[in-house]
Amino acid sequence: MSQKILAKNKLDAFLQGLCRDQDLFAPVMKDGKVGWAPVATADQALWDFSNTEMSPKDFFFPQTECMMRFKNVQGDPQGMIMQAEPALNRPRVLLNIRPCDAKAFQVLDLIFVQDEMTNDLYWRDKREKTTLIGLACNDPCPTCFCTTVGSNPHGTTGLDVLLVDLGDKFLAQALTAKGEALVGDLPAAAGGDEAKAAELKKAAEGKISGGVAMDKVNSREVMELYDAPLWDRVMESCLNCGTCTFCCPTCHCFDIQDETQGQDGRRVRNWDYCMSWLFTMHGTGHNPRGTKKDRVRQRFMHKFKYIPVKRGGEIGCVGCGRCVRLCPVNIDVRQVVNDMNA
Amino acid sequence: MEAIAQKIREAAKRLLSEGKVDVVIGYAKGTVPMREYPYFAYTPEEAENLTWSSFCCNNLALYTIRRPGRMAVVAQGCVSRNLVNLINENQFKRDDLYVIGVNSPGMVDRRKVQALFPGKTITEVIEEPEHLLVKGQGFEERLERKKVFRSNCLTCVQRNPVISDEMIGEVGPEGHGGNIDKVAAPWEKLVPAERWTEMQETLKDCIRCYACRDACPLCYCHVCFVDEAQPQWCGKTQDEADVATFHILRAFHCAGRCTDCGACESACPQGIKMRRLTSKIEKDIRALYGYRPGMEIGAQPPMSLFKPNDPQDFIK
Amino acid sequence: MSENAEFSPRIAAFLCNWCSYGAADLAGVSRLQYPPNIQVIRIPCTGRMSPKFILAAFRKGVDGVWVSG
Amino acid sequence: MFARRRFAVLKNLLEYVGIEPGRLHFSWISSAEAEKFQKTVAAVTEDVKALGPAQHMIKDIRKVA
Repeated sequence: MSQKILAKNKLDAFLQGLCRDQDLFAPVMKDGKVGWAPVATADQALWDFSNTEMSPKDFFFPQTECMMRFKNVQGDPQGMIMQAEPALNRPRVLLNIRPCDAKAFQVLDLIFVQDEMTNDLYWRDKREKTTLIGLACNDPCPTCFCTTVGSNPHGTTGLDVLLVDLGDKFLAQALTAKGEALVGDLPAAAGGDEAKAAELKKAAEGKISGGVAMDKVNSREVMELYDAPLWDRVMESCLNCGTCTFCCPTCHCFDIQDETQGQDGRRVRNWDYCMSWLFTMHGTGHNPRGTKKDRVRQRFMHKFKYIPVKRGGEIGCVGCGRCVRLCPVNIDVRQVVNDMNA
Repeated sequence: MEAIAQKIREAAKRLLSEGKVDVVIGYAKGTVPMREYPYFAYTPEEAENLTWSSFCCNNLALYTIRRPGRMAVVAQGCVSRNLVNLINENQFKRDDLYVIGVNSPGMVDRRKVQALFPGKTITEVIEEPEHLLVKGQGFEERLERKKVFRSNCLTCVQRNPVISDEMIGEVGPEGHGGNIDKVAAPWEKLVPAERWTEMQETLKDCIRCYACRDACPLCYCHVCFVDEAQPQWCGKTQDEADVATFHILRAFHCAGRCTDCGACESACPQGIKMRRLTSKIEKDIRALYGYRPGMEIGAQPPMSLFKPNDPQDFIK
Repeated sequence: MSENAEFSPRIAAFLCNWCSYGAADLAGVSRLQYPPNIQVIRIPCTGRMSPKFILAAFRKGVDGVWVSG
Repeated sequence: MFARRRFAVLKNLLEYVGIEPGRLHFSWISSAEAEKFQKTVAAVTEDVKALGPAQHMIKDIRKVA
């Protein structure tokens, strides 16, 4: 696909083009935190930041999502009427998404859209109608470890366009047909620009200090890791709160509930988290993950063993480092995985 | 700081090698700056990892709950008050607990520090007696510790431990001069509609991860009301009514027990100021019943007590 | 006031079995008239009252809550 | 008696977060005080009526997010 140049003084025109018949979102600074918000001009968006505080997964998998509505009017000959939720009515563009977050969506695609039966139309609808314009990381932070889990600060997986900041301009790489349509009209890049981007990529990779080793995790049997003594120590300080799962771009567990109000009702899907005892509580009163240790182990085993085993080696972690930064008791996923690998 | 940390390590090593306790619960240095974490030392060697700094923000009293065996806990004022609370609530026996007391220097709010360097990454924070040396990618700055204290540390009234079997370092002054009654004051001046808007504004970022509840040493119910399904008191959605129900009831469940240790605010990944709710209750309990939680072993909790002359103007 | 003239509030009344519930009963047998806006929920004692009940009532859309011992 | 303490704190808290003072009422009526009951119902209804319909704490699931 083509390599183009997007000059920094042409950003507004570029963004105007994006907004024309789509909703445009980008990371912005709000109350001292970097979060996602609708933007219309280039100065509203951030172009130099580490990453958003929370992952952008809620664009495709909102924390609270209505799945359908129903009405049960007494004596109504039609009986209960169920109504599907309307699909997304306008396509969307996520601008300046980080490559790690974009890769996370591709991991989640493997889970939400598996085959004819496991085919989450809520997820798919939003995915199909969204274009991802990535912004390569030139300055990864100390908690980033993307390169060690198969991701990259300049990674292109899952993106439609990748922008690389070259100082006075961006190198825009179109990666899909959707991306080509957006940047096709921009001037072509010179050979020097591509070389500079490659240099920046190398420099960014070099800045990733910490990481995880996965070789032994991959070769060990599931039960060997499951029964490893390390979990007794990892779980000790864990609060069993939902912080790590809720900020994680690849955590995707949910709980579906029906809510009623008089004759009206809706089926709603909310984020849930494996750290909660309620998550696995059975109606019988039995809880297969009854102890804190079981629940803490689940999160790491799921990401680094179960998903790779079931999804052809794909790791359920993209190395964004959010859980490392936000965990109230500093359970560092890098340390845990390295202990699993020890 | 380092001198205190060294003494904590020595005390822990001694306790463990003499077999006086099975575990010493303290703080260890985190893998990211400004985030020390609860650490469990079972052997004298492990005690080497213990530390003490301006970022010991978790309340260690939490980890004594339903923990068998004899334990030593590193406790500053608020942690010791929560330990007293737990003893009064019959969660464990005083004899099973060894308190390694420390005067709290006042803990630092990492959000306040980060807010001074918007968009920048802090890589290291070095402790100095009255200052913090903050280093990051391409900058270095010295901050006055008191300017970046957690807000609950500013209004603290009990920096020394209430109970201690061994005091590390000197007994210091009790307060930092702030007044907790002023936390709720700005809201109290508003009319109801504005109060509601303000509260929604405070809670709008809540992601319902329950870190505030789980970090709190008061919240040890086997089943929390938010997890109850029949009836379901509080839905699981992001609807403002659900979020408000959770925060109001959580705060109320801490009435007469909250020691204002600030663990909830420190744990919150979104920086929500839930002390706006709990400080109001703390103030009311003090004004109405003259009670401060966790100050004395054997004290009757105010919510399981009554006096014939309790205020009742609100009752028709 | 005028725009609320037609407004008929719903009020959840939590009444203690031994006190106010008895009073309500007595008011009934004495043929005392009172506004029909209250929906009575009998509780064994005001000690049974929980803040959850009050919030649950508000969540269900009542306009007022009255707890009486 | 225990409830009195609880309600004192709860009423303060709910008013503090923005529930109007006239929405939440407490009273003490013995089973012999039918007249007080009648008067209190009237007073409570009057107060709530004056405030209009409740706006807060209601989860309206019909509303489209």
